[in-house]
Amino acid sequence: MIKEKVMDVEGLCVSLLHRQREISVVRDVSFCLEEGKVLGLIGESGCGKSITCLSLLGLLEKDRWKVEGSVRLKGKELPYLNREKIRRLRGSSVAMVMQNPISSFNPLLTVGQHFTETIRTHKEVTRREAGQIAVEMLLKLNLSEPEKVMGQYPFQLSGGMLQRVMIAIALFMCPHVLIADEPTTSLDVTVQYQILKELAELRDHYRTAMLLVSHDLGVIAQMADEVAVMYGGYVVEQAPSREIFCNPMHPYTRGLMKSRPAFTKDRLNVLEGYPPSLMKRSRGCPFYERCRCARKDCLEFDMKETGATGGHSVRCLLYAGEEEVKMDACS
Amino acid sequence: MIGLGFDKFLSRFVKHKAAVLCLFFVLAVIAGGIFAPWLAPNDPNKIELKLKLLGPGGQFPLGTDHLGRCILSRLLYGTRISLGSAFLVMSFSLTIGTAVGIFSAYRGGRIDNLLMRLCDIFLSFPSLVLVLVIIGVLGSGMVNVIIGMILVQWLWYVRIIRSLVLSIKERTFVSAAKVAGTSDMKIIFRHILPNVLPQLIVLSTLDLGSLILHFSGYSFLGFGVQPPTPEWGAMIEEGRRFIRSAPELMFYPGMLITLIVISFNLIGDALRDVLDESVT
Amino acid sequence: MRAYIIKRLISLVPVVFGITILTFILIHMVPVDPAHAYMTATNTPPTERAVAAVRAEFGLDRPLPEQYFTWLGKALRLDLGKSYVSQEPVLEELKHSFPSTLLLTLAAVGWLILLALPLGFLSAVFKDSIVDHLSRAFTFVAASAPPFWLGFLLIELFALKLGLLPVMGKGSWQHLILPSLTLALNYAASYTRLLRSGILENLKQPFILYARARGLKQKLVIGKHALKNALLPVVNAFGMSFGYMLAGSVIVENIFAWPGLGRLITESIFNRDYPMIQGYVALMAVVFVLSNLLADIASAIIDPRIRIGDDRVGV
Amino acid sequence: MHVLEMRDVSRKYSFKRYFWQRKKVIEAVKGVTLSIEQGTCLGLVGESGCGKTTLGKIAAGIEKPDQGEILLMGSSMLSSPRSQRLLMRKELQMVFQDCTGSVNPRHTAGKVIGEPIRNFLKLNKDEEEGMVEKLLETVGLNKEDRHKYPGQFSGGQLQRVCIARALAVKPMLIVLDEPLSSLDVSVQAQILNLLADLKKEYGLSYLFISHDIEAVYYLSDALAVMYLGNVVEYIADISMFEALCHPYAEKLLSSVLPADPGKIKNMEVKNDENEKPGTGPGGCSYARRCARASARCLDTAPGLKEVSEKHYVACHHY
Repeated sequence: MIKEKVMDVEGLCVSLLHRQREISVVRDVSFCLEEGKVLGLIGESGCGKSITCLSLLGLLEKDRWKVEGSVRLKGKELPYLNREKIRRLRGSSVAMVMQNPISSFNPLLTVGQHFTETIRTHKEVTRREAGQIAVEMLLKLNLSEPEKVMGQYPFQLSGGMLQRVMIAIALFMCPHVLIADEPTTSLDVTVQYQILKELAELRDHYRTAMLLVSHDLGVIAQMADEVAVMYGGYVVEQAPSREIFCNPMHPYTRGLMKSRPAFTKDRLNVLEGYPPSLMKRSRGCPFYERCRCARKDCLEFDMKETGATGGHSVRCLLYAGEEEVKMDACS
Repeated sequence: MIGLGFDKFLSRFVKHKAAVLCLFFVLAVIAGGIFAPWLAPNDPNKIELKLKLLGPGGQFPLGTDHLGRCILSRLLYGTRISLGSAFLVMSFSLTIGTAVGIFSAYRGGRIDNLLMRLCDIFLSFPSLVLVLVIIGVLGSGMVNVIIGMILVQWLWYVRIIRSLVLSIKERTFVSAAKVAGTSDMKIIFRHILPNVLPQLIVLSTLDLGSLILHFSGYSFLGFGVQPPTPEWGAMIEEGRRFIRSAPELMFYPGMLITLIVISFNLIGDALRDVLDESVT
Repeated sequence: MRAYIIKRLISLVPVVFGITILTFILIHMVPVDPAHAYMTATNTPPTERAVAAVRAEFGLDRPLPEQYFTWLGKALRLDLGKSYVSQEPVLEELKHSFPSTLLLTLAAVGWLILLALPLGFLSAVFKDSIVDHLSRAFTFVAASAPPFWLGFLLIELFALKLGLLPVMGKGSWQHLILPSLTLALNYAASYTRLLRSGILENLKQPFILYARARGLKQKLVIGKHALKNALLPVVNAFGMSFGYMLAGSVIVENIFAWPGLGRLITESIFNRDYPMIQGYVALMAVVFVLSNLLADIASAIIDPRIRIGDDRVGV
Repeated sequence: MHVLEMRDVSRKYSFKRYFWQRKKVIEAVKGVTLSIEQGTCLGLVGESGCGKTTLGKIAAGIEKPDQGEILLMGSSMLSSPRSQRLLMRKELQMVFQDCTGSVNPRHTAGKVIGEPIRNFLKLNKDEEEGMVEKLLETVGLNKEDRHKYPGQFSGGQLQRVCIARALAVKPMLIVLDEPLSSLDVSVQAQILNLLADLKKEYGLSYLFISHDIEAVYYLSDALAVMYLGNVVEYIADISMFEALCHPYAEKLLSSVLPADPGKIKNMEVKNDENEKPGTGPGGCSYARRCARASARCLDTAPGLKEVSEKHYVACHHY
């Protein structure tokens, strides 16, 4: 049976209004999140992945950001212009888990207060009932003594513990979509695996669609069913997880896969140059300076999708032409 | 040394229109004070009872006070004392405070602790009372007020500079300099001072405003300047009895103080924005 | 919490002693001999014999530390000696005029809360709107104008021109309005700025973004999360400002002829009335230390990290 | 010949945020003995709070240990006379974690790199300039970058400036304290390659501190695993990597997620949290999280024992 499309993003463009200049940060991004499936979003700093998450939740202030394109949740267009309507959806239909749990909690309030105030915003319940809901939810994250944790302040808990509370807060309303912006980056390696495991189990249980953002290929390989690679604001390549890891097409994806020292001693095949900064947006393909098989007309390339064979789409001139693609030229 | 060319500093400062306006105003007042003997139409202390409480115009551009003295000339000469004393107090306290603050913060240990206890005692105590006590002990008069204010103010600078230095001392490039073999003294002058200076400039500009207010407060109470020397705070005090008949006697000095202090605050805020940007 | 308060009290005792010792030394550093000051105050002829008699009576001939400890011993038993000028015990004089200064300062605190909290909050919430520009103009003028000059302006406007309020002196509550407003204006300006920049700074923090991501109402995000964090520096600064306001009343009392400590201390300074100065300073030190303690307790209530201390130590 | 030897080094932090709170004592480093061979790289792996950064600072001579001895080329860093200590300072340089913070924002790149040169080598102005330009090129930047301010560099470029500064006086040992963790994946690979080339070219020795095992494996010749202040396992030759047997080292290894959807991990995980540093009881610090913890583990702390040639483990089970 075909998976029902939960969230459908078409042609999302976000630009920063900075000193009368419009700097485009996210450019023509389209993807869809299916129920019970995880879309992994890979990208380095300045590629616009966090801004994409914030724009989906409507958290970008109107006077500093311009957001275009259509985002449909269960077929209905998300009312980004109506502040009150979109606020009510946040936390209930579309939930988010942040990157650094320690700085995402208000140091002056207890963890329990954070949880109950969210519950009472979305549900008409008394304070005591909200407390019970919170404790049940925390038990699902197999936290040993939820009551004790609820009474503690954020600075008394470790990063891993706080991240579990964040997941509980995100999932207690059984949201359609869960957006996780680098959930385990600030945690230790040993804790990372536990958090990902619990996140996967709970997500399965609640059938939520998930957008997982990360710069760590290992995390994406472990969790994602579908993968999208972002660079310079564009989704340069998108394919099912197994497909993209076995035969990456875009030169950037290939370079990224090789630049990870996975227990080898031989010299790394390195991507020269640095990720483009947000402020300097050049014409044509943003990967032009760093790409080994860049050609003159790459600068005029309007970044349309080129080779789209069987769910594996890529935006690169290499695959626009008919002639056979010389793989080794840029590996 | 500040890591920002002077021209870049100017080009950014000009963007703050209000601050530039205030800067010219402050410079004009300072110039008025310095060149008072040439600029002032009359002798500020010459008493002409016949000409008392004249309106503005003619020989007395701003009119005369209750003793027939020209208000404008008194305001110009008053600049020397009011502004001069504020600058004096600020510069003394700044230099002593910076020297002591930097070394005690950088050295740390017992001296630093002792100094902090001293700061706690002095600063947790209203400076106004302490200055009053010092004036009470040494007797009123401008010099004693200045001494009193310096005694209190330098500790305020020590505490501020100490916290600034501590925040920079923790930063990695100070340990990097140690690894690179730089001696403590060189670290202080080459790494810590240039990074402390911008905030220091902002703080001392804002502090000037409050010093002027304090100083005029003391002379209003009659502790600072003894009549007949012209001083803004004292002029307000003298004008208070004629509030009904000649309100402008009080109005001019009060307004001048307010404008000067507003200017210093605006310039301070603008400096803060400009100097912060320089690092990013 | 109790243990915290007791320890905090113990830590403040040395500060009070420090201040009183400091004043004692300052007074005795004076070129003028206290005996002469007494003589001039009570305008008795300063003959050789009379001076010696006075010195003996006040125990001025004994070494300085001993004098301090005798003063301290008596002070602890609330006997602050006699004022040179009025021959009344210093304590009575203080007891007589301290309540009205305290009343004035508390009224000023009332003004402070009435002006600074709403103005600071609104100018932060409606940033760069009319409210913001107006409040910024008000804060600039109020922070920069000399308090005594403002006092006269207020008298001119409200008392003389509109005749709404009495010009000076102490009487019914109307008498209290103008002096307390004058005393509070300067502080209201700086607290408005402090609260405004506090809220704006906190609105940039990640926990505000997370609060919004959880779908909390804007009212809750700013009113509870941002405001509570922004109040911390305000409460801390208030501990110091209360003492400064108490001292600042000297000027305001002078303008409005308000019978408080201010006038008492100015006269005693002119007449070099040392026991009175020493008593005044001791009283101010105690009040100052108490207001600091209250501010610390309030910030400990707001901020659990002060109360409980950082368990998770980042190595 | 050992470049650097650390014998039974330990360091405590007594921490009191407000004077009325109980004094907390954190034992950051507990009795660590390690040595680095000439021209080799010792990898130091561990999670946050295990004391590896503190050990790095002690090795680089920025912090003094409470106990223990540090020998650079055989002579003690702490007790030798001042003049000799200055010479030793030259032989020991460091690259820090947050590259933007470890460079004075108000100095140009040229001045930053030139600082150690001015302190140790007496060169005149243009000799120094020439050297700085050569250094910039060896780390992959161009000569004109000399006049740029740190604000004009990207993260990767700044880290190259820091490496050039560390390299300037040709030290015997460079302590690398998490040089990669604030950089992007592609830039990390470039820096790893650069460090490997410099090691071969100048015969440098490194103390490479990181939480990323794969990067440590790539660059190091020997490996030490740290947990809560002490070294739990040490292998003198990185090729014996598979032989890592300490329970914590195994857990660390198994937590690394391979970039291959084929090898998705499905491990049974006990919900345990890494305790707060310095709170462990007398026994083995890993006892409370260890699946194989026995009574003996809980009361006596195991010392580092030689399990096989060039392989030491601190665990009662071996």
